[in-house]
Amino acid sequence: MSDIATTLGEPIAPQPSPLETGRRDLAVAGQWTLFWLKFRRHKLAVVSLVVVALLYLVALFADFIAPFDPNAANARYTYAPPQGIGLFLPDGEGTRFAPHAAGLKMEIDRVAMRRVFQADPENPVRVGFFVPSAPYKLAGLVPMQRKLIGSLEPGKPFYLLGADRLGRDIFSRVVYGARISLSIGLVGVAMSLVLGVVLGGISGYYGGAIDTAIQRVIEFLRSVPTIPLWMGLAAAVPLNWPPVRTYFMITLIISLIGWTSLAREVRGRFLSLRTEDFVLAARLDGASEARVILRHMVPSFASHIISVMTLAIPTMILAETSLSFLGIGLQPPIVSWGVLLQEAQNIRAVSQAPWLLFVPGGAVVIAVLALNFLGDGLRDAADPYSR
Amino acid sequence: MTDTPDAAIAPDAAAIPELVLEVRDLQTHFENRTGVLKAVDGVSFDVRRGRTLAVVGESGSGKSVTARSILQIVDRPGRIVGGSMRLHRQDGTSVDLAALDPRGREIRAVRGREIAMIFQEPMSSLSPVHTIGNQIEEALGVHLRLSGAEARRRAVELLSQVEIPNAAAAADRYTFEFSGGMRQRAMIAMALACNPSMLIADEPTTALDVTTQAEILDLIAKLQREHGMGVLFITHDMGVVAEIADEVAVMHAGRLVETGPTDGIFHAPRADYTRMLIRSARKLEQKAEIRLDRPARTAPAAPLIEVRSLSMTFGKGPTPLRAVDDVSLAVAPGETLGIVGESGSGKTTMGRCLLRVYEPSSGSIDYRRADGSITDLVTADRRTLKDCRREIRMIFQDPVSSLNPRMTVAQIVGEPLYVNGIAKGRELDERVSALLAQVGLEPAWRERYPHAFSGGQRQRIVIARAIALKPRLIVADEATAALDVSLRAQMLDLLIRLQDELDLSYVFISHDIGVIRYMCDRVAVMYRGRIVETGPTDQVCDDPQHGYTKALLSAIPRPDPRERRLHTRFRYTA
Amino acid sequence: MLRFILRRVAYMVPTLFAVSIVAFVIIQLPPGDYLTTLMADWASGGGAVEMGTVEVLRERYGLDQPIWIQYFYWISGIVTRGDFGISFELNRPVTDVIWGRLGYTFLISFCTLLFIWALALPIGIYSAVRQYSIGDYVATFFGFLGLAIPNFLLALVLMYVTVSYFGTSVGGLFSPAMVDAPWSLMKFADFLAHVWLPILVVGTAGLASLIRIMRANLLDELHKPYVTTARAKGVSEFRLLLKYPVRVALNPLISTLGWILPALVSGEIIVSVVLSLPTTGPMLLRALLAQDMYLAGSIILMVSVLTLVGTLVSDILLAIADPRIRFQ
Amino acid sequence: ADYRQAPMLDAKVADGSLPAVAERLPQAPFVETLIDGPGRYGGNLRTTILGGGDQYNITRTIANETLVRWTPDWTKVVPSIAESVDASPDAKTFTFKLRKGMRWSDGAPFTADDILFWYEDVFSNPALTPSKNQTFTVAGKPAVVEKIDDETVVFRFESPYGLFLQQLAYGQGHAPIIYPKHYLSQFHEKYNKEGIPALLAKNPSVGDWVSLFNSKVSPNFQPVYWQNLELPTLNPWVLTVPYADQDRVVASRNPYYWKVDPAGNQLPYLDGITWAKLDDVQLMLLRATSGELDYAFRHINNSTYKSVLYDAQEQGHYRLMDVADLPANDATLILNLNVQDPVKNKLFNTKDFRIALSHAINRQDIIDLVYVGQGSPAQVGPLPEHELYNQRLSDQYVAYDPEQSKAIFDRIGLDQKDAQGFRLGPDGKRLTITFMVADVFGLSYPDIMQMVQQYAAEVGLDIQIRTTDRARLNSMWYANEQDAYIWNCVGGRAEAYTDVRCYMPFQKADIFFASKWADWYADHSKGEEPPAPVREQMALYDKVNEAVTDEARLAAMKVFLEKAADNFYTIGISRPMPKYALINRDIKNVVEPIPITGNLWHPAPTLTQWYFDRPAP
Ligand SMILES: Nc1ncnc2c1ncn2[C@@H]1O[C@H](COP(=O)(O)OP(=O)(O)OP(=O)(O)O)[C@@H](O)[C@H]1O
Ligand SMILES: Nc1ncnc2c1ncn2[C@@H]1O[C@H](COP(=O)(O)OP(=O)(O)OP(=O)(O)O)[C@@H](O)[C@H]1O
Ligand SMILES: [Mg+2]
Ligand SMILES: [Mg+2]
Ligand code: NI
Repeated sequence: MSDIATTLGEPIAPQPSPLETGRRDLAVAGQWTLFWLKFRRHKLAVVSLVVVALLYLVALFADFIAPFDPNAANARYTYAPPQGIGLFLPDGEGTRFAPHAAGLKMEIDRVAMRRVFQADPENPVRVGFFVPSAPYKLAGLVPMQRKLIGSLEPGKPFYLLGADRLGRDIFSRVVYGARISLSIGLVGVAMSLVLGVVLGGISGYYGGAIDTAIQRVIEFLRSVPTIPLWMGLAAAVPLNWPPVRTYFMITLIISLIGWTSLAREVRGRFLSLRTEDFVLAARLDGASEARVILRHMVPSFASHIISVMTLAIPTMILAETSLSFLGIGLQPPIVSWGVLLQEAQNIRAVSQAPWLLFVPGGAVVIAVLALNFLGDGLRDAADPYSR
Repeated sequence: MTDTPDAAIAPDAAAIPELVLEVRDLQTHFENRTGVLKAVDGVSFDVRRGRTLAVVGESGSGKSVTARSILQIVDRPGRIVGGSMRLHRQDGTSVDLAALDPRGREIRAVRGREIAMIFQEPMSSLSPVHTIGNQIEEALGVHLRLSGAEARRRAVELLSQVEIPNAAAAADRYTFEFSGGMRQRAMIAMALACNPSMLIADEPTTALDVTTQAEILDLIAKLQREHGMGVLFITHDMGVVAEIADEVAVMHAGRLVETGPTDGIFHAPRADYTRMLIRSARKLEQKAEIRLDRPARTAPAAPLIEVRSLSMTFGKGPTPLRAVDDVSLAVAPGETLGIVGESGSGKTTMGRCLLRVYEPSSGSIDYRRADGSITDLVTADRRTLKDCRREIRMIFQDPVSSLNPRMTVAQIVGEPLYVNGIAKGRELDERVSALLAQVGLEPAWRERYPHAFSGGQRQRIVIARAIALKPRLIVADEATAALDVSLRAQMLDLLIRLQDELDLSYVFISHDIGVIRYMCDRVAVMYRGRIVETGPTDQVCDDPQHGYTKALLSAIPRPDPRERRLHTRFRYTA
Repeated sequence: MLRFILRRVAYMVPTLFAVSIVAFVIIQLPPGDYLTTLMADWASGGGAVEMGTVEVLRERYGLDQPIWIQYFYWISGIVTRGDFGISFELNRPVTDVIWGRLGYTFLISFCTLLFIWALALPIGIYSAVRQYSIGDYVATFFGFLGLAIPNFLLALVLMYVTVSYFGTSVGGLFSPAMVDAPWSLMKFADFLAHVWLPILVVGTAGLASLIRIMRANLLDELHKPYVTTARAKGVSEFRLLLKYPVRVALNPLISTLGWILPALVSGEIIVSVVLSLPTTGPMLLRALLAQDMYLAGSIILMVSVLTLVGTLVSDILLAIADPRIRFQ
Repeated sequence: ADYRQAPMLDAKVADGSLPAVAERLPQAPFVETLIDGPGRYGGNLRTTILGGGDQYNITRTIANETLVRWTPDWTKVVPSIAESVDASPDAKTFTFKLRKGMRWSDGAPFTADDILFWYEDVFSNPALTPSKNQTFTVAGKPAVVEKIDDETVVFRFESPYGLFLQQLAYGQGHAPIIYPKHYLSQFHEKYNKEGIPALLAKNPSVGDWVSLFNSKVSPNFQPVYWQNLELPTLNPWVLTVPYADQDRVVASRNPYYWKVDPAGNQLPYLDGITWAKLDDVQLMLLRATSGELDYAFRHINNSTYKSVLYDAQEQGHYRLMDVADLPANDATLILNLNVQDPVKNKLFNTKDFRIALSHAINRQDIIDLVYVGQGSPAQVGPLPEHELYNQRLSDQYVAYDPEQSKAIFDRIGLDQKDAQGFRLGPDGKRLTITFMVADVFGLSYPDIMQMVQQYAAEVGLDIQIRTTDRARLNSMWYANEQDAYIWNCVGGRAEAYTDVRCYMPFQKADIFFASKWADWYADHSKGEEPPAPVREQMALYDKVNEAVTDEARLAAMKVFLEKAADNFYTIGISRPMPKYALINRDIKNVVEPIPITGNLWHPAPTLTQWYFDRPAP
């Protein structure tokens, strides 16, 4: 407690803190270590981090993971139910390890206009891992000729999670859908975030006329019902744009409307932070306005921003379903979870093919929950005051 | 009100007054995943009827936790893990508070009814959205089952008892409409609502200036006499202890290091820590030793900064508040100018005007740059102002709020160096380490966040930031108010030494005349925005001219129980 | 207070003008106009489209004029005569057709609001008080489930279940037998039997965010010193909770009250279509699709006005609830 | 004769507010031929329309009264409102004899004056009728109508118009008989110049008498027509709840309806009709499955929903019946031969390009997927069971032959490809055709287009899909902005004579593969002159119109279709399969399958004889 070098002769003893023996690791830890130590304590957040990472890996390596092209239709297996996967097969005297999907028998019922499927236990479909496939480029770069999982008996049905009305593999579609839903959606959220923080920040920091103006704009944007806005703006997007760009544009449009609530909250925080001594101190240190705002003020409500963002992501994914409902969403052949959910939006799917609904629905729920709990964990970890 | 003072508690009674609370081996721990914090570690003491037990000790030593433990209102994850706290009632029964369920009916019956508490932070301890009256009536409703009208009458009565003017109207007002002192008094009224047999007062006067503090202390003493309450009084101000305590308990690091009658503690301390405490308290009674050693100043140099007829008003409309009113003063290079005055007299505002944090409404601030040129800060343009602000630095009144909780100490201290482009990368890191070492902080701790430091350490971080740019003048606003005496003395010494080393001038704002006497060459007394008296420190302290200065000096409690004098103080009415 | 209200009302005027302009512009953005719709209608009847007739009609409806002139006619009609123009498709003045629907819209939005609050507040409080407990996680889970399922899908599934397992008539706000009946207890019961579905569907979407906001706000307040002060007075935990932290935590919620309305109205549009409710939703959607512009513009304008009024009311409520704001 | 009426009218007749049934009927009422036999009065038919914009579903249900009509099996044109009709041998003059004593639904007499009111004051009034309906014009010249006596009117044309009676028998022939003079003349400037200002004052939303008049009645059964409860009609049911803001539309029996069954029972049998106005198809389905609909056809007849409806037949107490909604082709790729882009214009007009695209498509696969194997690969052409069937027209280029397709593309100069393997146009840029797709007719066009997109990609052709709604598609094709779109094509049976829009540029509605040529055909001063083969075909169609006898008409039409096969304008995918409708199990006297087409409305032609075969409650 006494070997501190000072330039001033007799040193002042650092404050004794014998009480704090237990929490020394936290107290002296560097900021990233501290962050990680705290984050790790939030079990659910760690699990969520893994889930989110997995989801992104799936999206990145969709070509490798999905057994089929998401748009490959197959007339024989429209509305085929999920076959699931089994690991062991009876074999002569006992059972042996043989991953397989339950067999399916198909008949056409022409009166009711549908295909009728029956489980066919006699005829399981052998499944293999790292099976050869048509050549493709992984993530658009690495040439590959193998897929993670696939049927070893081509020609037999292989629909892990069922097929849709065109006999397309739902599993593959959900895997590919993750790409759009987990990327462009987030871009929109990020856009709202930037706009919200910047405009809310300006409004709260400078106050006065510019504040009044921004407040009016926000009030105005909030008071226009969103659907006509979407429809009007979406209709103004040129027709000859490729689908992804069109959709990206629409996402931007949604986020142009979505920033307002964040901006209002940010403004409130700024109003109260602006008079805080530490902000004043930063100004007296000679920091520029931008630095004062971004480096000193914004981090103070990082936790709030995180929670707003985690709530915004499902809204974004779902806004896309609403857009599809209105006919202004993604155009085929692009798939996203929103498109899948929209396609499940009919009585036929609800009553006779519920997997069309549960599979993409489950994906959205898992992503939303994981992102939320991850957000919770990040928020707690980012807060130096939390226990 | 109903009970008359008991003969048994008269000060001259030979018999030891009956016990109210008997605390034995209290242990309160904060558990978290990384370990256990033993905030209170085996504390034992007694509180008697009509007597005051003062608890002193450094910041963070467990005083507040002890107090909260008694009512079982320690915040999670705090938990009472051992010991007993026996409450003796006048009907002869007694109950061990430690054994009660913290959410149960029994402990609730004790809280507010038998043991009441005044909290440390009066500003935030009252609900922002309920009227003061409502909050006082609540206790009456809960414990005495008074009807609405009756409770209200009693609440008004209590408010007038604590000398809140126009109590009936005040009861309908909200917390934020009350000044700090009024809030403190409202808290006291609330605590006294049900005539408790014991009062816990946790630093009830830290936020107040000496004159107001004196009044509050008077009030508590009066009520204690009238109701025969036992009082547990937590403070770090040895003067107050000397003034009011019958017994003193000294805490250090979660333990009691010494307990005994007040006189004994002050004049025959046994524990090392107590001795140091008393020594520091005494030391702050006089001029700093370091300053005594300084060579006498030669002919007065041209002033570094000269303020003329500075005024500053808050608010517009018909009754703007003139927070600074026609103030003129000057500071010579290497000199320390003290500003004293009661709370709200405009000291902080004046200090901030010097850096033009607030825009003065009139007057001039002539600042002599290092090259000898003179700049009027009131009219300076942005660039000049920015340059001047590198030379004039500020130490904020409240170290906690002036440190960004989300930046590490290295970032905070390095900020002025970084944004002014003086250093970055490795060099910045080295400079920061050197600065921390200079103010006596372990450079290895620079990656920690401010919350991981004690109050005194935080104060030093603020100082490190202030000296980072090698300033010529530091405006130090109550730089030591939040510290306990021993720390305070160390801190002042540090500032004085820095002054010698860097040839600094200080504008030293404080409401504590002791600190001023210790630290300053000259002193200006502020009262309601005006400077009422200026002069060399010794002259002002020993021979005050203005009535207000006299009142101020007389209200300062001396850290010696043999010199109690509060009841003899002057009152100044303008 | 009065001044505050007056100032806010004065601010509303330019906002409303902006809304009216934007409403008018966005409904014109999609190519074509009402006559395009008319032609599509003709075509779907197997009839020939007489372009001459279309041109004459376009002139008659003033659709051949530049957009600002159309806007000027519309807005000056509103301002000077309270005339919102006519609905081309319904062939009636807009004012005749929207009031009833606005009524139902706000009835449903209001009920939904009550539903959300009635559920979100207790759950949010529980989640905050028992932070990180099983119950907290369960509440979070179901809240987000509601958030993650598209409204119309939920509506569809619920309708399907209701029809398949309970056999009751779904869609609309009344069963066919009750539509014409005058208001009576029976009709009210019938109304309740229908209205729960939209309320539930629209409500679940808003539930999660309100739970999270309540939880976060309350967590901020729960450990404030004034709570401890109250506890030290001997107030019971439950009463304490409601009187102090919940009360303060509610304020931010109150201030967003007015904002929930347009969200509900927007969220309600698609649900109303799926459930065929007599609200503004389907009418607005149809008007937008048909480019029945005065109708669409007027509905948007009305909803905006009510939103602005709602915001004003919530600001006033907030001022009443929070003395710090009242006295500013 | 001895006539009987529905019991619901007895009370009114008894209290004198309604004349006796014999007085309400014309002297010679139309005697309906019953399908099963005499029915029973009573009952209310519950059906549905989809939100706003579906007023044609009302029209198709109850408004099908014309001077002459098609027999329910769609084979012959017979008199209807007219008691008899005479065509002159040169196909220029048509004389209609009306039924004496026939009345509007409010009891006022219906006479030649009403038709003349239409002709003189509506049809010939440029303000009310800026452009003339094609049914009543030939070679750009409108008909001249004359009144002979109260029961006789004559329509005269300048050129031969052999198809006039056929045209008139379709729903679109309603114009002459929807204008009750006694009611509408009050809104007409010519008849009530003084009274109109007062009427306008009462109704501020209309500015002049034309708007006023148009707000009371509308040709083509625009929404206005179904909103005016006062308007007298000749329909079997009259509105009691208008098509407006309410969530349903209700019609109730017309006591003056002029048809009887062979036993002398005044038709219709059904007391009333209720259309639930539902905003969403899924809700329609649910209502159907829960037994809340007695009849439904449009919107729910998507092949996807059939199995849902099939499963719920018992629960919903309905059955699914076949509907002969048999156009020439169910899904047709329509390239815009007048597309503005010069590169595409040249290519689209190359017949080989169209042939190559046609060979690229695996029609059977599409049929298997989307239509569960029902239907057969075919181009646009009259159906095999019809007299106009032309095998070459129907079957040319339907083979799935990607290799041949590629070869043709290569041959016509599309042999350059880009990195992704897509063919470059002559301008060196990737050739991208944007197909507009609307989700209409329950035919899963988006799904079909997605498959077409893949087939095209396989032969190196880049097709982009844009889903849109019908109205936007409309606005595009009227402005000639589309590259291409997918639609169905009429002309599978009798309407091939009158409605040749899939066989020749013939601007009528919703088939636009060459709108500028069609404009030219209608009026040589407009549009763009088509190339010679197209002009020759147009001349052939004029010949069809000149024919007066059925035989001559058939012969001329066959020649015309041969030429259509040569020109090969559009690319058909599938010959239609019968659609289905949902009908209450108790309803009798239903033609099965009901023939339906865009012009031949349903179930109106036989709805008056439908009845519920169940004991009265
Ligand atoms: N809620 C809590 N969670 C964790 N640790 C706590 C909590 N409250 C207090 N402590 C710790 O308990 C110790 C004693 O704190 P306490 O508030 O009793 O100090 P004090 O003596 O009152 O100091 P001061 O004079 O500054 O008020 C400190 O180290 C503090 O950090
Ligand atoms: N931002 C502000 N707006 C309005 N009034 C203010 C503001 N800041 C301070 N005041 C008022 O100005 C007066 C002087 O305040 P100042 O903070 O300078 O007092 P002080 O002498 O520093 O007191 P203390 O010893 O309590 O710190 C007080 O009456 C205070 O209420
Ligand atoms: Mg304390
Ligand atoms: Mg101050
Ligand atoms: Ni120590």
